[in-house]
Amino acid sequence: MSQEGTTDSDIEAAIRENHPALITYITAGDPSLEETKEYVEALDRGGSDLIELGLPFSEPIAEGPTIQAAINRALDAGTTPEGFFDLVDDLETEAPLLVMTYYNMILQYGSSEASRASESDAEPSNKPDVRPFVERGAEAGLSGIIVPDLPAEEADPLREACDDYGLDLVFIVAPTTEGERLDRIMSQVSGFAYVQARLGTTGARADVSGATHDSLARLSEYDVPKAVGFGVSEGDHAAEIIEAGADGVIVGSALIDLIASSDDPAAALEAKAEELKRGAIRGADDNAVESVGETAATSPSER
Amino acid sequence: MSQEGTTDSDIEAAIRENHPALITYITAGDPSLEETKEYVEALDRGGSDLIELGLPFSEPIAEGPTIQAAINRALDAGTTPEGFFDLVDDLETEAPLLVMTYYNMILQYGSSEASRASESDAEPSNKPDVRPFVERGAEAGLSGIIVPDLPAEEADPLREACDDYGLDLVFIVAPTTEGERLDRIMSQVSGFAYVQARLGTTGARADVSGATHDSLARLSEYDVPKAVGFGVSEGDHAAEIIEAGADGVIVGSALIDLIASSDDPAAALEAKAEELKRGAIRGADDNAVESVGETAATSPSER
Amino acid sequence: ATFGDYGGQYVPEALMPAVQELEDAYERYVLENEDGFMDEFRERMRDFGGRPTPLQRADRLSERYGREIYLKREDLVHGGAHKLNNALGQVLLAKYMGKERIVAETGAGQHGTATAMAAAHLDMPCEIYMGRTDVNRQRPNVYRMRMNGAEVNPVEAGSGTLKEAINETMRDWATTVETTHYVIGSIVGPHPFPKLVRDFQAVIGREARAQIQEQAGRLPDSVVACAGGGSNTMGTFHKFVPDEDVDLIAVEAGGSSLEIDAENAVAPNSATLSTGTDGVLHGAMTKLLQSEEGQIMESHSVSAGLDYAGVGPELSHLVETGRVTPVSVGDEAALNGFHRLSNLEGIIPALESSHALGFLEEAHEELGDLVVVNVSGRGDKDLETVLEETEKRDLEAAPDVEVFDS
Amino acid sequence: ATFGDYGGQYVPEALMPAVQELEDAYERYVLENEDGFMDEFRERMRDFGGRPTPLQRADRLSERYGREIYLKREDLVHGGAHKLNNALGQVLLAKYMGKERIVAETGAGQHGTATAMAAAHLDMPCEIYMGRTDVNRQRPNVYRMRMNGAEVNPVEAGSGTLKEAINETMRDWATTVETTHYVIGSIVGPHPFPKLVRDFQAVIGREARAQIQEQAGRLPDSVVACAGGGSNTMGTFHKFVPDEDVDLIAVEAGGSSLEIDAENAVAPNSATLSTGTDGVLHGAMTKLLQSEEGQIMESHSVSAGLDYAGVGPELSHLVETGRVTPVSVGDEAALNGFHRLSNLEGIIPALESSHALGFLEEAHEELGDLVVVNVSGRGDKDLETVLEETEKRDLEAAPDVEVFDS
Repeated sequence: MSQEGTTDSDIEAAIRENHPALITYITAGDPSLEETKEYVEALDRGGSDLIELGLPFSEPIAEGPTIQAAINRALDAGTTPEGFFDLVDDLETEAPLLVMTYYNMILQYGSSEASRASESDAEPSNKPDVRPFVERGAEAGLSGIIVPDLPAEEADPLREACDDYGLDLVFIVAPTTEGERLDRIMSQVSGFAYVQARLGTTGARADVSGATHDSLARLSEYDVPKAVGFGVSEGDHAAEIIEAGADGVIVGSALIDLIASSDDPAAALEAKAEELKRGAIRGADDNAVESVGETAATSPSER
Repeated sequence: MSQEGTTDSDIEAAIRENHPALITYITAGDPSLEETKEYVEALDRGGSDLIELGLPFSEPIAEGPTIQAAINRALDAGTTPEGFFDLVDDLETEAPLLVMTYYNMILQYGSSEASRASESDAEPSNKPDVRPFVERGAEAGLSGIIVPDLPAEEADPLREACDDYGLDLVFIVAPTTEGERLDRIMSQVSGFAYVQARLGTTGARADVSGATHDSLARLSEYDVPKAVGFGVSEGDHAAEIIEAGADGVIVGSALIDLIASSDDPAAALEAKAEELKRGAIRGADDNAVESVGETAATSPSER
Repeated sequence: ATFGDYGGQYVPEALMPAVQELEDAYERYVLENEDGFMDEFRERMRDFGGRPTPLQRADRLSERYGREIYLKREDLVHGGAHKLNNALGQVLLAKYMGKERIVAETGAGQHGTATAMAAAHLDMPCEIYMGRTDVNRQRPNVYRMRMNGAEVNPVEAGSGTLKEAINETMRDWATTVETTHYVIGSIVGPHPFPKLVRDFQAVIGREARAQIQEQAGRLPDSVVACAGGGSNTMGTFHKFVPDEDVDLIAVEAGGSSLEIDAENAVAPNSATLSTGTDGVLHGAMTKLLQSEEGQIMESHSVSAGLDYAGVGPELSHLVETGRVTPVSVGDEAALNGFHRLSNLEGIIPALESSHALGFLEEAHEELGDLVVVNVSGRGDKDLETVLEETEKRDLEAAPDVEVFDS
Repeated sequence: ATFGDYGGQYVPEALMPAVQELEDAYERYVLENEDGFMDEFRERMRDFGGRPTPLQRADRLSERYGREIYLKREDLVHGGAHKLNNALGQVLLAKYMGKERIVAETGAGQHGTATAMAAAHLDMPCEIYMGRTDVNRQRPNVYRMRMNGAEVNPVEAGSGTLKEAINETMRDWATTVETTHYVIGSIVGPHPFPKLVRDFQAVIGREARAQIQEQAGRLPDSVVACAGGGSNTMGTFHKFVPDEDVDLIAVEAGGSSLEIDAENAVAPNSATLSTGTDGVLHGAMTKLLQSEEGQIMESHSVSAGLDYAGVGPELSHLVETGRVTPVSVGDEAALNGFHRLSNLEGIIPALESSHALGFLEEAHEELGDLVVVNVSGRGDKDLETVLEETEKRDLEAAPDVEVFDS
């Protein structure tokens, strides 16, 4: 549910209108910003309903080995925030774009210009500020921001800036998020709730965790779009997750793996997006069938 | 002066009768007991008035590197106390023989036989005893014993045994021996006082230390034969020492060096003994001349 | 935030409940001594840890510098450094909290060995994350941890040093948070870690403050401690902060230069308080060595224990407010400090502590008449490094060590 | 002699005046506290040395052995072992006596490093004799001595180990006796050294006796300490000797076997009290590992600090009179003891001390309900040896240490 009961944001609309939604993630600059442009377009063609672009940070504490490696490749390739925004400027995708990055990247953006600008002042402020980043993101056409190391408790400055520039600030809901904190976070979510499928870090897994089902059950009472990430790698996972009540699935590491290993990453990404979207739709259909009754639903394992 | 005003011991007689005396030392068993026999006979021929034979001990704390090495060679060659005594049994030298060894060697000799013998007793004594060593030494024809790690304060048991078997127990007088202790030691000396020429360990030196002159001056009041060792290596040293008032010189490391380095050690030892004896005599003559008046004495440096 | 503009809880959502649970435990057990927690902690630090440590007048340094120099001897704590004060406190706290497992990061291995010792002592399973580079260059510390029964997990990512080890420990914790406590090694990380670690380390200054009053009859004019993450620093300073006439001086690692290599995002120093800018790393807003874009730099110091691109948020705050004076001395001055204390006082200090001693030599004239210096740890662990680094230089205070067969 | 049949002053004549001068100084300064000598000694041991050391209840060993086990933590003394108690005492005494220079022998380097530290602390020139073999295999200790400003003189004679180092130090002393004090490293040597060293080390037992009474409410049933030369042993036992109900157990190094290789004059152990015979070595009548002819044997132990063919004459006397019980445990039991304490209690003990711990495992059922064990030193110095020796064996208590890149 969007803030203040106003109309849906781009992101919320994309999820509701394309339900069940496929949200794809890749790291900008892996292996170069030019290639990232191709890959994003491929993911868009493949049926992504939202695309998360990672802005690489040197200390990605929430990521597993796959995305860590992607981030290192991107940094080695010289990816900077300015280059990232230039890429976003260039992109014309059907799917709305979000940036996923760590809080320090947001804080530092433009701070050296700011402090340089303030050198003329008597009291130059060297305090970092989140607004230049949000402003530039909005200008480039981003629809939202996800910050894995920014819990709701510390998010006021960024949320205010996002509100001012019309960007959604997506919060993560973990298996350990419960009770009052869950209420508070769900009341502050904009765009969608990023449901962390399991404890730990990002990375492709071979199965869907029991924690996912528990979380979705716990979240069912909140009328907020819920997308599940952390470990989703196959169409069958997507089906199972959607069937369990999610509004969307988020896939990242599985796509990074394709970039790193494919001869034609763009084609592979497009095909993978299609597989995942089909899986999601199958899950939604099963869900619909099941809600009618236990009939001849195709279980993922029979596919 | 011998004990109790009785007649002179072999050793004291040898010094007084052959004044100035040459006392030579080699380590028994370096490099073999057979060769030691030859070398002792050579030293005897060369004019030694007393011969010290070292019975090797593994921890020769009073020795410098030269005699340490000789001891190691002797031990490596398997030299044992029994072998040592067998050698002494065989030797027929004009010069009386002394054994120089460390106290533990004296303590242990025969102690295992003793304890074996006492096994029949109700209370077997496993305390070491000095008497078997002294008894065997006397039987083999030794005239005296020198023990570098046995100060007068600890010497009662050995002195009693030596008295009983008619052996002299030679004490060392060091540059640090003064006052009451010096009196006490000089009153207990039998055979001669071994005057340590300088602080430190045995070993050939290039000069005669000032400490030698000081010690001889300090000792002049005692009517006991005085022989100077530690560092004496040349005829000129011998001359200087005798001239300074000693009754004899003791030479060891310089002889060990010859054994280790000569093609014909026996000949070299004999020649060296002759050189040293000549030096000693020259010193005695100078002394006699000087005591008459400062006439045309040949100073060692003009030789 | 927790300390003026600094501190906070910038952690992944999954960790927030654990961080809040820790906040609660901190308040109950540490601040309120519930169940006698602090009593048990202090008793174990006495019997197992060897506290109190002495405050020793350094006779020859006092003479050399023309003022009274006292050394707080944290090198005598079990394990060889102040690190155990914190490690034992946290492992014990984890036990009181009902946790079943301990994880910790380590750089050079000092915090890892202290944590492994504490975990063995308290019978807690323990895993230590350590960068691959550090594992391979700090073998004795790896062995010590293994002998204390800890698992040691080499971290292959990045440059394989402390920063990566912290990242990886956070990842482990994010996975196992329900049963596991993360024993962080300095006054860094999200609230309440900086306060928790400070309170465990504050015993240094509490003892030193009482000891100097007993031995010298008054409070010191200056208190000097080295600063990397800053746990020995805040531990030494904390009880002196209200004593406004006592100068508090944090000596950072100047490395080979204070100039930054912007192109390669490398700082040839670890002088975060002196040269850093504000940002968020490892859970807290603090001063950082970072590029203009916000990437964390590789820091450098001859002392592995100071080699960190961040610093405790409380120190950032105290520097910002002027209560703590940040200074820095370079590798060479630290090496000379190492040799000087070894040679003049018979105490081989850690290379970390040697920075404080290097500062004494350079700037004693700026200090008051009565100075307390924290010797945060012993230097046996640094012998190889010191030999290597000494060989490269012509150090005035270094002895010749060549007595070996070639 | 000094102790029943044992002790005495079997030294070269040149040393007798120095030995008697030392006797006089011992009586005046140590026994009568002339010029406040003992006060200064105790104060420096507190501030520089870190005394008192704790007596710690070992929770998991107590559980394992079904009796109360307390550890006297001499591993926490500055330098890492009890050795400083003696070294600082003697260097300070030399200063009071007006000596200008210190010499000392060292085997593995523990006494040498302690003496070098004490000499640096008290500003006394210091030379350490160390066998060539030991110099080459104990490099870190050589570096520590050099860093403390001591000269290290390698001794090339013989097998290049402790025995030769003592011989050579005695030779130096015999040369320089007028200005030099020989800081002997254990309760060996001519009178008054065994008493002097014992009295400096007796602080161990004095503290432990008071601590156990405070902590456990009574005297212990058994006191256990390892014995090489015996300084930590007598230091621990001395104050308990009059307590006739307290069993005193000296644990010697059983090495690989108690059988002697008579042919090669090698004892594959250092169990002098258990298997030695009476003789004179290094200035005193005592028990020795020697051949029937009286040649001193090469001893052996995995612990370099116990590897000595002699033992303090006072211990020989106390064993002879039945007051002290000599036992021995072999290399393997000691290694297991090392690993067990590291793993269960978070204390890495010296290999010397590990013998006492190995004995606990083997024979705890023969001990009383309340046991004090002296942990004479820390084991960091032994890591390399332990790794090497552990690799050769299949030890039940050893961890796997393989976490390195191959």
